[in-house]
Amino acid sequence: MVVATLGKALNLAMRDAMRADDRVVVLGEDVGVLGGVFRVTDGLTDEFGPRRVFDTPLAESGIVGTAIGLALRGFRPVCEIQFDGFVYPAFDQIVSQLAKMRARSRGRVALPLVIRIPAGGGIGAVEHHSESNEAYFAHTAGLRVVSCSNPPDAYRLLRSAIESNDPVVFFEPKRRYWDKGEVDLDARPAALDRALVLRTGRDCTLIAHGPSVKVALAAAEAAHEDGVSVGVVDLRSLAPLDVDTLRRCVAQTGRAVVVHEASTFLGIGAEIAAAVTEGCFFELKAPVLRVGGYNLPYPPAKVEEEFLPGVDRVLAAIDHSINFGRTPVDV
Amino acid sequence: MVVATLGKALNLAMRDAMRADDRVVVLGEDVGVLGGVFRVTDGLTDEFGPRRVFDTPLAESGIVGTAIGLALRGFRPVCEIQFDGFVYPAFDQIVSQLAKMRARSRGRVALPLVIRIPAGGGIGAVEHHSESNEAYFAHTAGLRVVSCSNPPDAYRLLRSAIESNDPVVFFEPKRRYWDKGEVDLDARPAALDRALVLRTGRDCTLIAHGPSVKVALAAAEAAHEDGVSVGVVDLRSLAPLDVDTLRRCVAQTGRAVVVHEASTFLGIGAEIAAAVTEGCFFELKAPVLRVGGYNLPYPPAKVEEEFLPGVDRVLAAIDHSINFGRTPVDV
Amino acid sequence: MSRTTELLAPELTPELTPELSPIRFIDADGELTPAGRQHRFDVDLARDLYRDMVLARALDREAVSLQRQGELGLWLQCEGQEAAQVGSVKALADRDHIFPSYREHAVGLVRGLTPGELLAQWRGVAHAGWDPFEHNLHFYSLVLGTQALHAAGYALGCRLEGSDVVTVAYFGDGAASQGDVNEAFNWAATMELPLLFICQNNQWAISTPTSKQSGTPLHQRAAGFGLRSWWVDGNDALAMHAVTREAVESVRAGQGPALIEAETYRIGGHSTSDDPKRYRTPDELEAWTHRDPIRRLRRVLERGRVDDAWFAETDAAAAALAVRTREECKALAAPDLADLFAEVYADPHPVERERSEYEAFVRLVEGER
Amino acid sequence: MSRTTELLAPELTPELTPELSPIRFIDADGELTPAGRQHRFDVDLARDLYRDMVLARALDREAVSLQRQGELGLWLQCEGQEAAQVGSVKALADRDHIFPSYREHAVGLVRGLTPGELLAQWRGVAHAGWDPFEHNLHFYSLVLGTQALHAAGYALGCRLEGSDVVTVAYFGDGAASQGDVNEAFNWAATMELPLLFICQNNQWAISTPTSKQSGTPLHQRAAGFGLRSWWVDGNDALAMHAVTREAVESVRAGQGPALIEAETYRIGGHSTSDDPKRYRTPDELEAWTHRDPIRRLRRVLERGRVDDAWFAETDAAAAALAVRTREECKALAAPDLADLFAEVYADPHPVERERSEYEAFVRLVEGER
Ligand SMILES: Cc1ncc(C[n+]2csc(CCOP(=O)(O)OP(=O)(O)O)c2C)c(N)n1
Ligand SMILES: Cc1ncc(C[n+]2csc(CCOP(=O)(O)OP(=O)(O)O)c2C)c(N)n1
Ligand SMILES: [Mg+2]
Ligand SMILES: [Mg+2]
Repeated sequence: MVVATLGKALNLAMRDAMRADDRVVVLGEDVGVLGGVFRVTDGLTDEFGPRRVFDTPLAESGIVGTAIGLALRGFRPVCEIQFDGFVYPAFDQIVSQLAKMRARSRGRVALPLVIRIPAGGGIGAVEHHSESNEAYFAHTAGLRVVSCSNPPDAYRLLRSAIESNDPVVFFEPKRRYWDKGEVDLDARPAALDRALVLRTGRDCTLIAHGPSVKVALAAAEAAHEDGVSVGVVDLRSLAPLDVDTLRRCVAQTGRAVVVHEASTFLGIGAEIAAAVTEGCFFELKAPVLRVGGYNLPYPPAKVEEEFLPGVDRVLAAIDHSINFGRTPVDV
Repeated sequence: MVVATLGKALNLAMRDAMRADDRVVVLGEDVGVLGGVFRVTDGLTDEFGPRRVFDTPLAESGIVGTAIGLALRGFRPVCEIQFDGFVYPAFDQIVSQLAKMRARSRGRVALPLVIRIPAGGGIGAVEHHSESNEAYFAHTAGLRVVSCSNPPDAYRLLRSAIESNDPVVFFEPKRRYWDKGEVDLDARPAALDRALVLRTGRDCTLIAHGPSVKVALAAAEAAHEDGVSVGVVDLRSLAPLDVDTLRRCVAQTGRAVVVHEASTFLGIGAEIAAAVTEGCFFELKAPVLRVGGYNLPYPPAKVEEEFLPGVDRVLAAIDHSINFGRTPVDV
Repeated sequence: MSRTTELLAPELTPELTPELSPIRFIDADGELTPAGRQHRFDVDLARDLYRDMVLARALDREAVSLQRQGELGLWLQCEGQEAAQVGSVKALADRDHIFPSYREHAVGLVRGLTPGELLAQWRGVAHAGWDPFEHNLHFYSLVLGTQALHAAGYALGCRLEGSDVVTVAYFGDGAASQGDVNEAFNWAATMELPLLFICQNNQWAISTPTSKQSGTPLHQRAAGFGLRSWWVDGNDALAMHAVTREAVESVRAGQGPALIEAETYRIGGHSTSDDPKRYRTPDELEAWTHRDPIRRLRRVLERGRVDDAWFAETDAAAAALAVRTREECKALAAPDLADLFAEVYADPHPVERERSEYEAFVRLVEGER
Repeated sequence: MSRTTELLAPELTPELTPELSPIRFIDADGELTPAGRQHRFDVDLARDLYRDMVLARALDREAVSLQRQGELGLWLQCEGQEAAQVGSVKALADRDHIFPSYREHAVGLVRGLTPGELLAQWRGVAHAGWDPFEHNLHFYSLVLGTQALHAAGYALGCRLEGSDVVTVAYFGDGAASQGDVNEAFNWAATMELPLLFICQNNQWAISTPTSKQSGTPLHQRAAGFGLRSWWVDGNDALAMHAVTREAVESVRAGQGPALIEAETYRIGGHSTSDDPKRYRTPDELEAWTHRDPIRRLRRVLERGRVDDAWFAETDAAAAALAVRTREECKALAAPDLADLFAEVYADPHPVERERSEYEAFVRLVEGER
């Protein structure tokens, strides 16, 4: 047990994975001496040297494309994409090559490769540094998409992602990097396809991932004080979705609100709403509601707080769900 | 009125748009002398010359990136991406630049640019030539996404897309290129955000786009023969979605099945299911069901017919919807 | 500005190789050039090269007729490029790992692929026909240029291991315009990777001529990136082999990454769906047909007193391969979609549940019939 | 192979400019070099260049302190690169259209941007601070290298129109590794676009030195693509100006696209969030501080008998700009999110309905307070 920030927990996960398996290598822009712009790879060069932790030329397609080649040679590369908004140059390598290689080979070839992406908003950054682009990857068959929300889970999920024989796109909630928590370095690896019920409730179920989990928990607490019992599920895996757990929880409450920072239109909440409704049609007392970023490009930092789903918007949605069909509240 | 194939209708739309506005230029791989691998740009070089219709180096990021520059200079570029599976190298230019430029400029800069993509399967092609990747673009704020299903509509929608001052990703159902129909060259431009009700029904509403519209119509016809009255809506615009029309139709039938070739997980059907359920919660007699490609990378051609949503699978889904909650049919 | 023009003339102008012509050992009439004579002529090697080229052409032509007869969905011919492919691949060590594009059928044949493995994806029964590790030959990459970066990563892996394997990436004149290929050039040069790039410049990217594809010959661009670059007559199997041997061994010796630009020509259409008459002249085709790599090498062999019996035997082997190609093609059966659900992920994944849904649906439909 | 080595030596090896050094007019001590003397020395031009560099530095330093005081979210300093920027932009015609990267504050200042326009996006009140058509200066592009292709397209548009506008793209040594930049090189060379690339090689891409970024100097790579390439001391305003003038006019004259590689240095951190001590030595910083572009040009002016009064006046103007920068910065107010809904699409779009939802929600929350 160590107390660590989420960023440090990820750092420890890479350190321990590299100690456990010398085929694990870390590459990306400025991941070496600098330790990454968020210092998540800090110290890895000192311990493992420049042959296992290296700075690359400034080219994301190159990072993922060469990582695929490294994986074909038997390595287990962990790539860092410096910011969410800079993963798109690698999109072709991710969607056409990384995701499809195993199916293309009819199971002959495995690509154990992790792409770490510091994602989401809330840190007052300039354009392209606050994107929540998980849906693009979750829609892509062949990839696993993971999103961590707290230090102990970040450690376990990244360890599991690196141990997985499938390619994993691993989202890190950059505005939670500095959140502290107790991390159990001996915890057994987390399943990569299981959601976690963080709080049970009777009246409504909040479903969130990554940076929005904290918001959901705060909203549940606030609702509790108003006498409304709200559960919270941390998705952790965005692809595949743990539909069984989601349906089980929603079947109990009859109401669900999905919370994420990405725009709601075709955001992960759309799939959750569709899948949960299919499984809980008769139990639902209101449609699954979605609270997310508005359907705009991410706005300038000074208005991001209004743009991002906050506790008030989540509470309003819970309200809307509970009163659905009665008073016409517009959210 | 002329009788033309869908491919020819698109060709006429570009011809007429270029006649109407000399800022319209066509660029892409092999769009010049060859007329494109599907001959959709056939003859344009003869009429408009190599300065307005030109072959580019083999680089999709280059095609979209330079088209953005052309649009900034006041041109109205129409780019051809040779096949759906080859648009990904341009993804960064499309998502980070094309989609965001107007919002970035707070409305000062318009990018009237069309990206034509021959998409979908069913032609027995090799890998990467049968993708249905509309969801990636539909999830991206700042883009309009259009999908045409028949010759007259193809003509009107492409004319409208070229006339729009917004960037439009225009999907062409490649396996329908050879379908014939009556094309009215004087028809007024189609609205880019309206779905079209092709058939009204009492028992269930089929919602489809592009190549799947024909499948939906055939299924509706077959159901009709079994005494089931099924309506069909052609989405035409995938972003934005014409939610009003969809909700109106589904409110009448109480049942909906969405059909598309893309994998269902986070496919456009997920958003439709979520949005329609939100608007028709009390009218729905069954959850909105989705029939699409399985959640696999597109399979080898010899099994694509099993992979693609066909009439039988749509009929089974209609059945499932009508009997929902009664007999447990598994689809 | 005149006063200063001279002073401020650009350091560098594109004219890097003014009037040079590609390295050539056999001239158009099948005579050895001075360079060819200077280079030890090895008749056994020449025979091997000739034989593999003839076999490759037989397979290629049979595949075309199989496509015409509906046995293949598509075929991309390599006719005319046999010297560029056979000459280069035979100069590599078996352990050298190759990342081809999608037209390297002769490379695959030399590396021991069966006709069935080569045809599978073109028949639509698979996306990739062979095991990439069995022959140190990766699958074809249909998304142009992507394999150049895979090769860079593989080469990096070899270097990290201290292995002496050289990684080889094949690509075309069109693919060279993709960002990925240029990123790979830069990574190779910057990291000094044990990587050899082989570009078959067959003059066309579908209907787009190299004049619309690049501003300079690729070997010049590559040198600018820091790759040692060779320019070779790609229709000359002896020159291709000698230069590739030289290049690959220098890479193995740690002299850094290299590139070979092979000037060749695609005699057929881009694919069986293409009609090259729409964009190129009969004269051009005619001119290149004269430089046919097989005919040129045959002349050399004839002068080298290889007898007719040997040629006859070679043609017989080619005819036999054609027959075998047809048989193996027809034997290629479609997979069962149901099996694919378990082949997308290595670790357990709920998509496998869709398999039972699919199978239930199949039973349902068959039940109705 | 030995017999053949000579024969088969690569046509081209990376050593294109063996021992050349960049074009330089002012040496480290502020003496004019032979080249500098040979080139007509224009004291008025030198004064203008000096003044703009001093103004740019004043704005840059004020922005840093504004960031330290929480008035800006982030700032990317251009200190040390003033000569590369001012020297080049002042050699362009006003109608020449510029696509900058994100550190070209001196370029923006010369093109007439107000401090407020320059600071807006760094304060977080906008993504782009100015109208790109007003000053023929596109916004900053934060996604590295993307602007190189926009510039290629814009240049193509100018050529299609028969306009004599030259398009100029600025980018850094790191961005040069992106596929987009290399694709732009190739498009420019292949289509002979009226396009001038200016790379400020400031030796670092955040913590990554050029040695890990490219295998050869960029001006060599660019020449390989077919761009006429110049290599200049980017801390020498006179040389930057003369070379850029030469290059841009030759492009305008139809001699084809060109590239200038300016050797310079980022004196500050990559950004106000960066700690350069983690990756570079004090000695290196020290050495480059000696080549400070402002000090070097000042020496030349002093020798050119520019009097103290003029320098004092210039410093006063700089101080005034700093004050104005602070004022305009603080006056920059956040937009209303509600207004953004109508600015995403040119044609009517349902997202505008979300505006009312948003406003309803704001009222709801405010109502509760
Ligand atoms: C990224 C990408 N864009 C477009 C295509 C479509 N396409 C297939 S082959 C081809 C031409 C390739 O030319 P070249 O690289 O010279 O190889 P060749 O066919 O001449 O062997 C094109 C444009 C593709 N396969 N991949
Ligand atoms: C596509 C992309 N990848 C990564 C980044 C993150 N990033 C911002 S600046 C920078 C270094 C750029 O170096 P260089 O091009 O030399 O410009 P300089 O900062 O030195 O002016 C990086 C990696 C980015 N902005 N865009
Ligand atoms: Mg070619
Ligand atoms: Mg730099």
